[in-house]
Amino acid sequence: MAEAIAFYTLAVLILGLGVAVVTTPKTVHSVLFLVLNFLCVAILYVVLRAEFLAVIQVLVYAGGIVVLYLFVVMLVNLKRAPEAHEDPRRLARLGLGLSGAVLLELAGIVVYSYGRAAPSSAPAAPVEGIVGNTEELGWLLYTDYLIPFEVASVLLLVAMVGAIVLARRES
Amino acid sequence: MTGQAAAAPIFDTDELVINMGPQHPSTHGVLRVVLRLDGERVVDADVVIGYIHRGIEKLCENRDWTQIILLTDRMDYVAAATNNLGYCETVEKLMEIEVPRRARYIRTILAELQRIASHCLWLGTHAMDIGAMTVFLYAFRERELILDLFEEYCGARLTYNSMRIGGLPLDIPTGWDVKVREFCKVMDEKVPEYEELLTNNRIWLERTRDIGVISAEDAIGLGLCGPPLRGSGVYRDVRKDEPYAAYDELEFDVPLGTRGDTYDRYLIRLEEFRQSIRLIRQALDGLPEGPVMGKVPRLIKPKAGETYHAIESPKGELGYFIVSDGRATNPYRMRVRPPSFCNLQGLRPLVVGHLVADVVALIGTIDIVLGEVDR
Amino acid sequence: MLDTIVIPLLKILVLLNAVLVAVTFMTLLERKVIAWAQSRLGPMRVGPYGVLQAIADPIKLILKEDITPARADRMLFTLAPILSLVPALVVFSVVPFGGDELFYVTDINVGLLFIISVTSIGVYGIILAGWASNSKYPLLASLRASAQLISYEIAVTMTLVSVILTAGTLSMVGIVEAQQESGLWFGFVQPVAFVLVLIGGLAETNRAPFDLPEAEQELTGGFHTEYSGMRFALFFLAEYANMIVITAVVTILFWGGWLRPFPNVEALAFLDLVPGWIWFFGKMFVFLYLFIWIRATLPRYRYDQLMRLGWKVLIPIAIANIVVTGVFKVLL
Amino acid sequence: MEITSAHYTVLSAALFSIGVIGVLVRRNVIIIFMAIELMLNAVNINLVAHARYLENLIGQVFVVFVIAVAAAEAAVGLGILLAFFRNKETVNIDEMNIMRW
Repeated sequence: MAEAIAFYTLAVLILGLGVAVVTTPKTVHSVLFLVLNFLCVAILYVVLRAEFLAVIQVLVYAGGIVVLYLFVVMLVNLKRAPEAHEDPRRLARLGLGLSGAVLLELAGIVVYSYGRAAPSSAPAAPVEGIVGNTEELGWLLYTDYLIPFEVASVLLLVAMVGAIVLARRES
Repeated sequence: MTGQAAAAPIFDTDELVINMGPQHPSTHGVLRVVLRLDGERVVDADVVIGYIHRGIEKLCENRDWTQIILLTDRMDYVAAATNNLGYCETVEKLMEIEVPRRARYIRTILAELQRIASHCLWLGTHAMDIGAMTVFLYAFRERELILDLFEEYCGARLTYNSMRIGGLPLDIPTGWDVKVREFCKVMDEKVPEYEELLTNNRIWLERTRDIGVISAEDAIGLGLCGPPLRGSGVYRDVRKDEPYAAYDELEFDVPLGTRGDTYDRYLIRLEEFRQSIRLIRQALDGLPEGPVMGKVPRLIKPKAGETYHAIESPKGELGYFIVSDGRATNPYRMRVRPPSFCNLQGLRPLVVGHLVADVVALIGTIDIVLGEVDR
Repeated sequence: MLDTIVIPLLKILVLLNAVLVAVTFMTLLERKVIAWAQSRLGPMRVGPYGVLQAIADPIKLILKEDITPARADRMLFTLAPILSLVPALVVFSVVPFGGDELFYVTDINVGLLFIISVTSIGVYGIILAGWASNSKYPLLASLRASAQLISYEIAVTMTLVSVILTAGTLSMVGIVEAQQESGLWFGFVQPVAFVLVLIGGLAETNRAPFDLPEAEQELTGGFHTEYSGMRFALFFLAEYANMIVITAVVTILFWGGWLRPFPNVEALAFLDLVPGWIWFFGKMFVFLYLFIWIRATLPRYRYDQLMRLGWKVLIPIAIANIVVTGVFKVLL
Repeated sequence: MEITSAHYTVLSAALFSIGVIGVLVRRNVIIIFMAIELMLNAVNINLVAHARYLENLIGQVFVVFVIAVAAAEAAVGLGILLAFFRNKETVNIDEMNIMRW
């Protein structure tokens, strides 16, 4: 029961804020809604017993990535919003149609799979002596998924260097 | 001068025009600086003055020679005594009045006390601009002692009207010299206290070292005077070059800077504290007996002519140019060469290429008083 | 029902009020300590020795007119102070003020990470305040704030990793218990980390000498230039609440929380007569005093120097500290 | 009333569609980036939900990777955006056609 209340409240909030993100005319407001959306998603993770991910979600997404967005919004001080001037090549209706198609497709999959037994996957054997979500996750990351983990770190390094190179002005 | 303007910004965004002042906590009055910023870096600065122009020079043309002393109080209002001194000496020069030796000694003591008071105010506000707020209150604590001394001497704490053409209105009160000596002793202890808080402070060093560097040639070219000029290593002090009052009979050193940055100017003013104390002590030791007022005609009415006379005010060379037509009991024309105004010329070349935070430090380091800039 | 809803709610109520009262008296403490450092008396008029000043100030702020600039973004302008205060209050839910369950609202197994991540949200209040004011000084301040908070958050988080390595847990209660087991406060085991967290904490709470986002002398008050009345007060509540959080975290991580000095030395057992929460608040008070003392003493850093200190000094030292800690952890 | 993994899947799908709408309809690049973040989050919700219902932590491991990739994407994307804005003073996606032949 408690989970149902939590789920429906959060679902409404997440979807509502998501709609607000893509419809608000002011970019700064969009960013703000995005933060709130991410916070709600983080709470949803807590409901799903993924506390570590919830915290990471807040720390990395809300505390880091979105601040970056806000920073850029402030630097890119627009005199005219892109939506304000009509572009002849603008295909908003086609875009809406395509989005609707995606939604329909996803809905179809959900309806189709509803009620069917989930493919039985072997639950990961709990490692002896390790308790708590965080430690298990860390254990997995540093054993079975060590190489992807390292690749991800290299990716981040590349991204960092790339961002600096891109943003710097050649003098 | 604007060679530093091409400092490369990181992001290419619109230049931001910021209006610093006339209401701003650290423009020391009503100075207005219009800054063009690239990020936080100053690309260009426009210094706008005139917000407390009261027309003192014009007013002087309609006042008695003696009444003008009151007006000079209101130019550099944190150093009224040196303003009085410069004006009185100029008129004395114009009228060829001999000032008694005792009066000259007391004038020197007053001028040096005033220099300490003015530097206290400078040190406090300069440190405050850079964020060290305790120094502000420490420096004002000592300035208060000087104001008390002045109050005892002439009854006023800010606008002293403490000198007269031909000498002084009053001899020093009984026991005043002892109190001045006591103050010197206090100051001996307090200057190291300021130094302890700032001189070797890493943050202070980083905020002032190599900030607002100005070469000796540029400093002369801009017409800077006083500590900003000496900070660039130029030996120029009116007290030494063209001695007035009792300075030719007293010993003191003129501190010089080497790099011409904000830190050097800070060190110079701190050294001037010590030199001023030294001067006051010597003057008190050698204080001669005698009258404090020379032979001055009842009606002060200089014969036709003009003269220029300069003194070293706490902020630099304070000069008075006075024209008398010999007929009226007021000057025909009076013009002041205010050190703050001339030093303010240096602000634009100093700030270009620096960050916003440095702008307030640089306004502080040239030590301006807007009452004197605008007059 | 009682255990899951009523008692936690009561705890939250008590905690919130305690924090807010503590914050108002923090302002008084700060004014008094700085005044003494500057050979002044500080507030003396309201109540004996001015102690009621802490109550007079909020009353004044509530009664003041609440101005919204005509061209401000109304929604964000109102939201910004709230966004900066709420995270500062939320983190208190995982701060244990004592070992007994009575002294904390909850002890989650990612407590430390929770504190780091929630405090990182507080930056939105400052950024949005600067943006919503639609004024240049606040905008500059909020750009400064966002850059500063992100940089120092990285340094602090990296430093905390070495503490987590030493303690072997992320739970705040667990970290103190680990110190009890080892018999040594982590301040002695991780002195470098302690200094880094202290510096980073100063920077993250916008305290002098890192108070650039509100630098009064440069940016005329920074992000809260356009604020007045209670909204202005909310920013200050947030700042002081953050200060208390940082001191509490430092106390827990490095100075044994509610433990007495040398918790395993039997000869000092008489110190246990002093309750744990007194130890805790005593230690916190020392650090709060330190924060105020630093503010009274040091000049302010410049923006670029601040960034250089964060990226080129603190972060490398933090990484080196992790490596050294890791090596020791493996060897011992 | 029990919440099943299907509930989470529906939520995820809806959020994903909102993201798709944002990308396809809006012309402001910053908003498009944000819509992409929404889509990534929709995927994350799905992964975490199924990790829970299948009692398998691998889903959560993937979320960590998705977040890492999102961070990298945001950094590079916003870097490109700044570089572009510097040259053309616009964030309109329709005007970003200099790579088109």
